[in-house]
Amino acid sequence: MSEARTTTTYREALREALRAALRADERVFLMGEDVGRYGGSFAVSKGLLAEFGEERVRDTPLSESAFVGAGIGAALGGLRPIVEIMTCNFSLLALDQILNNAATLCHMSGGQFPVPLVIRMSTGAGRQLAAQHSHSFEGWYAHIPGLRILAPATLADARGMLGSALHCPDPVLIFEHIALLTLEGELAAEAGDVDIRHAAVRRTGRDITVVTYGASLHKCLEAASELGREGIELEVIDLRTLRPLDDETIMGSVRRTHRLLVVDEGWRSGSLAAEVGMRAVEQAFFELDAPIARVCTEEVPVPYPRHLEDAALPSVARIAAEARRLVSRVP
Amino acid sequence: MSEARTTTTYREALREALRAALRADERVFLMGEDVGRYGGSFAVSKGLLAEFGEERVRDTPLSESAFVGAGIGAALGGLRPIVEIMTCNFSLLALDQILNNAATLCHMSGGQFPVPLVIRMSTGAGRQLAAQHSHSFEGWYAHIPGLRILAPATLADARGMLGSALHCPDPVLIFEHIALLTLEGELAAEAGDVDIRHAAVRRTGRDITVVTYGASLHKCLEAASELGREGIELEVIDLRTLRPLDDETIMGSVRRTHRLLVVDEGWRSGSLAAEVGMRAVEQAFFELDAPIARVCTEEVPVPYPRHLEDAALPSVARIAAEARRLVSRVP
Amino acid sequence: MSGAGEAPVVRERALELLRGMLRIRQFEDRCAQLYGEQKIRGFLHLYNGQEAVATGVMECLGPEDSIVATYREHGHAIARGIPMTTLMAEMYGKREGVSRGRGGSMHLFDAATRFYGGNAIVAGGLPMAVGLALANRLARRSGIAVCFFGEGAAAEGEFHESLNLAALWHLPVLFVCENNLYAMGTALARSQATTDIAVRARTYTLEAQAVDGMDVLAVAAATRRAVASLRAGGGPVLLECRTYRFRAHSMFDAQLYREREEVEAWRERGPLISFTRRIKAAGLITEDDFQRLQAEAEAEVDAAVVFAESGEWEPVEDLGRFVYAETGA
Amino acid sequence: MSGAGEAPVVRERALELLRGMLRIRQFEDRCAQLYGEQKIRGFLHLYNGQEAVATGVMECLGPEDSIVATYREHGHAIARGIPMTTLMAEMYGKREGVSRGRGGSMHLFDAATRFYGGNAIVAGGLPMAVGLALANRLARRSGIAVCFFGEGAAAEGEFHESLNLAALWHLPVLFVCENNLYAMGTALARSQATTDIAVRARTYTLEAQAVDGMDVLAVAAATRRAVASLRAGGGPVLLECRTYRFRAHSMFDAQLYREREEVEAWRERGPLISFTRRIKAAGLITEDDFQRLQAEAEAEVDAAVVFAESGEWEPVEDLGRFVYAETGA
Ligand SMILES: Cc1ncc(C[n+]2csc(CCOP(=O)(O)OP(=O)(O)O)c2C)c(N)n1
Ligand SMILES: Cc1ncc(C[n+]2csc(CCOP(=O)(O)OP(=O)(O)O)c2C)c(N)n1
Ligand SMILES: [Mg+2]
Ligand SMILES: [Mg+2]
Repeated sequence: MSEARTTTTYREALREALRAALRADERVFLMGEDVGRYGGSFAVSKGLLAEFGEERVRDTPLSESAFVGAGIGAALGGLRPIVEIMTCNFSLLALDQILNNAATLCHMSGGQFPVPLVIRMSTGAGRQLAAQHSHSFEGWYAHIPGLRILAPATLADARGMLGSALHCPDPVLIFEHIALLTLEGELAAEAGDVDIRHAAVRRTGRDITVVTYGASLHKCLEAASELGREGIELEVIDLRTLRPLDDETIMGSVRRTHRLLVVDEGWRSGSLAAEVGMRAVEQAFFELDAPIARVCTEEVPVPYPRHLEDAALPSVARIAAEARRLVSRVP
Repeated sequence: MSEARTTTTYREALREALRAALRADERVFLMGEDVGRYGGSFAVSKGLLAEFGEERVRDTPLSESAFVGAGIGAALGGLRPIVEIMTCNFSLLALDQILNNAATLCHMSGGQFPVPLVIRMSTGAGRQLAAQHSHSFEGWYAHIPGLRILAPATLADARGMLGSALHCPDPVLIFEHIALLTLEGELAAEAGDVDIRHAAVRRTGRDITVVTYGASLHKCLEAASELGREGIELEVIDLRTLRPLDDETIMGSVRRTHRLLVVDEGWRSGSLAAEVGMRAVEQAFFELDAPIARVCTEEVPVPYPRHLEDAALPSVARIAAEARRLVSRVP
Repeated sequence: MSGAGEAPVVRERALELLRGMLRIRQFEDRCAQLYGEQKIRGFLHLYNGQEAVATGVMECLGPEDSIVATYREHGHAIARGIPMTTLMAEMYGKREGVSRGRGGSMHLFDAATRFYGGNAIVAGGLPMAVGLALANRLARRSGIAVCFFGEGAAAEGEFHESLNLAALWHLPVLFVCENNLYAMGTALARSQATTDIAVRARTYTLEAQAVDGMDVLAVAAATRRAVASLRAGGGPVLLECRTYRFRAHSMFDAQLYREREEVEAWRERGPLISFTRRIKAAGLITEDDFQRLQAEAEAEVDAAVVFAESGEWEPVEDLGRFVYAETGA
Repeated sequence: MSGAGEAPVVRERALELLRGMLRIRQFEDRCAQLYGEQKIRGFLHLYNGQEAVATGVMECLGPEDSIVATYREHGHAIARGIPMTTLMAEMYGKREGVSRGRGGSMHLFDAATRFYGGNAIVAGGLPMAVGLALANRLARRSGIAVCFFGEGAAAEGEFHESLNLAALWHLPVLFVCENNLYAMGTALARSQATTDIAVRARTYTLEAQAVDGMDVLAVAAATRRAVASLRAGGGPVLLECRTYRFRAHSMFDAQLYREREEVEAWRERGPLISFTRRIKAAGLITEDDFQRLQAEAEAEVDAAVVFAESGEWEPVEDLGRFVYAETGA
């Protein structure tokens, strides 16, 4: 059965997901700073105000805590809010609401009050936006029980994760990477909800398991191509869901390759990479032929100039170098 | 040279540290909710208002973001503020100030604006305060470059870390564990500043390195006594400073014991324990005779009833069990 | 007895309001005692002195309305009609408790009565209430959202953000500020540059009014007007109920920050004393009535304690339940 | 020409103010051009249209005063006296930049002039300004803290908390709200229930005043009064400067949210046009003077670009410097 496919971008896929969600369910509405008249700070929600009106595409004041909390209340009240926090950099202002309310209410109320809320935010560096606008907090948020954390890295996930999140009774945070907005490719015309419980093997390989997600996926795939030409085969796993982690897919791969490299855009200490590595130690220690390695962001507030920003972030070169180092170590 | 010693408590040691700091340096002042008239929510600052007056012991409104930010400004303005956030549970409301300003200004300004600010907060569970009042965020904060994170577990550190923090030009967060406030013991009458760059080996042992900090230290020491009677010798390391980590002390011990157990009160996924474990993998993989293990808080918002709270937190029994499991695994 | 536009105070209503306040008082006094016996643990914030607020407000609400409260919410939960049995079981941390024991004193939740907690982060409930009101508006339901909080909360950024949002969107939220003059040990005048909360609320274009929070009839009258306006599509309303807490902030409070005489003076004006005096004087109830209500409330609390005592502990194996919703995904 | 109690507008002052605004305008226009050439990257928020605010306020400050600004702070930095050379080098990300290149357009810092940034989190600078003022107070120094922010920031909780704290503690802070009517694409009336920022500020017991932010003399006059009051120990003051930004919010803005005619109408009232017209009419300066100032400013910007172009990149090995202070520990 051949599928109709269209050429699209990550940004358009995100927009299409919003449009489809608003069409499919009356309870769904979108709110956030500049999602309406401005069309979204990254033009993701452009056109939606005209199509769905002000009730369902709501511009909010600069009040992150209040409108995220209002999203929680609206979810408790039976709606299916999609709250956009313009970028994850500003989400700290709403963190109390996210952690102490959204993530906690269901358990604390003995199961009475699940919070079916979706919060979308952009994440990541790479556009020279400097220290306060270049954070990657998704791995950090993955520490919080009660949340589900998604990080679409592909067009299909950009298109599909929102719908799946809306069908989930728990609070779901979706981190959309700013460096991927212009990613172009083909997407099935019928694309829709995706499985948000499993990681995806984006490239198979026998030598090293590389676990990553988001924009780093593309860097890892590039490194994999490069190493492929040298005869080193990387298996690249896109976590997709950062909480809860899909240990099975990761460990299955590690048991085959016996080597693990984790790549993420968070600061190194306390990164999600540390968690993935630690789980591999706990679950597959005796399968490992080499120390687990990680490539993360350097432990600095991300600086403005291109050359320093590049040096701070995971790069294809650093990933490839780590991978080479890993295979060169004998058990 | 024999030292005069006095019997004291962790709470009194904290208070004495505040008193000494206020006496030693005119630029030092304390501000926070209820630090003055009320005497501090945990009676730590009791009596200080009477001794130092309202200028230097300042009750603040319930405005965590503003008074933490004001602390940053006051530090930039040449003072040495000690800001008390009543408990770490409320610190999320000030996290933007802590992360985007306090931790970032020095780097972002090219070194022009270090922020010599000390923020104290209580942390931890164990008093049945339920989900919103039982967080242990210190390990999570240790993810943030630019901060120094301290966790006093002993009387000497409760007494000494504040002064050392005030002598440091960087923002320092001190996490005081509520379960330790009544800890009693002897302290040198002359006790004062302590080294805040190194971890401390609190008990030596040849079989397993146990890395921990804060209230968990005492649980680990208890487990160590218990296992000592079974002939299993734990070496217990008190991290003391959670950022930056003292890798040398940790790895030095791991290279001797070849086994590592990490115990912390944060939620397991993304815990500081994962970071410590991952570093051991990176730096001492071939020295390890068994998988690294960790005992952390279960991944639930900490529930109110005693039995469930106990089940959620690291316990002597769980620590001992993990330690036994570790030595029973042969390389 | 009757205020302008207000429900008349006939004998039945007088008894009902008195009963409401007595039940809260008895429950709270028993909680204090049980805390001493270590049956109740953790933080415990009692409502003594403020009974007129919860009782007066709740009288005017319907089942379609949503409630958000704070850690000092026993009174609100009782007034809302949640059975004392399951409330007391929650104080004990038993699985029969309203929150299955997981919440305790600060986190009472009850879906049946739309009681959304029980929030222990000061001002943390205000945005939620705005959202509950938004849901009602978007779903074209008549319910309003009622949010209780202390005057200390008015210093928090979320107070400002929530009032602005509710006013901007013209949402059916009733903000009930229980101004008991202290936030822990900090007197209002020592923490807020403007101490008139109602005046401040008006600058957000909210309707706002200060009410004698010791007078259950005054609270009810103001609430009834507010609710009518909210149901008719009016914008948010704030009631500042001027009241006082008779006991310590929580059970760990030496009360160094206020004089005994001040407490005594307020006790004299207490909601129970003053209302009882008034309805007796009006010939609506007798001392016998009072004694009977008191005895009934006591019996109800006794029964609640028995219920709680005989409750069970949630099995430890179930610790991880409800972190995520159990209703499919 | 002279307002009540205000410095007289003599030729020297007129030239100085005009020069100040022209320098900013020229700098900004060049930045826009350099952004097009990809010499400047990241986010770039230009100050065109608002020049009278920074220029008028800074005229009244001394070296002892501290400044906190936002991501739209080129104008403030220039008016504060930071050399254009090091500012432009910062735009390029060169190590000769004021922040050693690490900050870029949104994060200009300069210890020498007490310029504390450059904050890209909306309202994030307000608490810091309160703290800087507190430091001055506690250290018994005469300096005040001046905090610039947009009207959009007034919706944030930190606005509320900071105004309350400054008022409660009676601190020498001058809050300068540059009300340019839009926060990105959101008009003030669409985001705040009360659009009169000065009125709102007064409810915190601050002195507050709305000023024509297009009129540099009006801004300076109001600032001078405020500064005098602050130095004399008065409580905090808020100036709401009503202004307009002529360009897009940042370089990524299609401006779908406002009409071209609205922009044109405001341009007609622009701070440069109107002030030039006025001082020419008063015979204080001639067209030749204007041309000369313009040429000087252009030359200064040219030189700044040359400086920036010839600057160096911070070595990659130094990436990790300054995360912690280098001055011992
Ligand atoms: C954000 C936050 N900060 C601090 C606290 C600690 N705390 C609990 S109650 C309280 C006082 C609140 O006073 P108020 O709002 O007047 O309510 P009341 O207790 O008088 O009912 C404080 C400071 C908290 N729970 N949350
Ligand atoms: C806390 C926070 N939320 C959102 C943003 C994104 N943002 C940057 S500028 C801006 C508009 C601010 O408007 P205003 O305060 O009026 O200042 P102006 O840009 O008009 O000078 C927004 C929403 C941010 N930087 N910080
Ligand atoms: Mg109060
Ligand atoms: Mg604006």
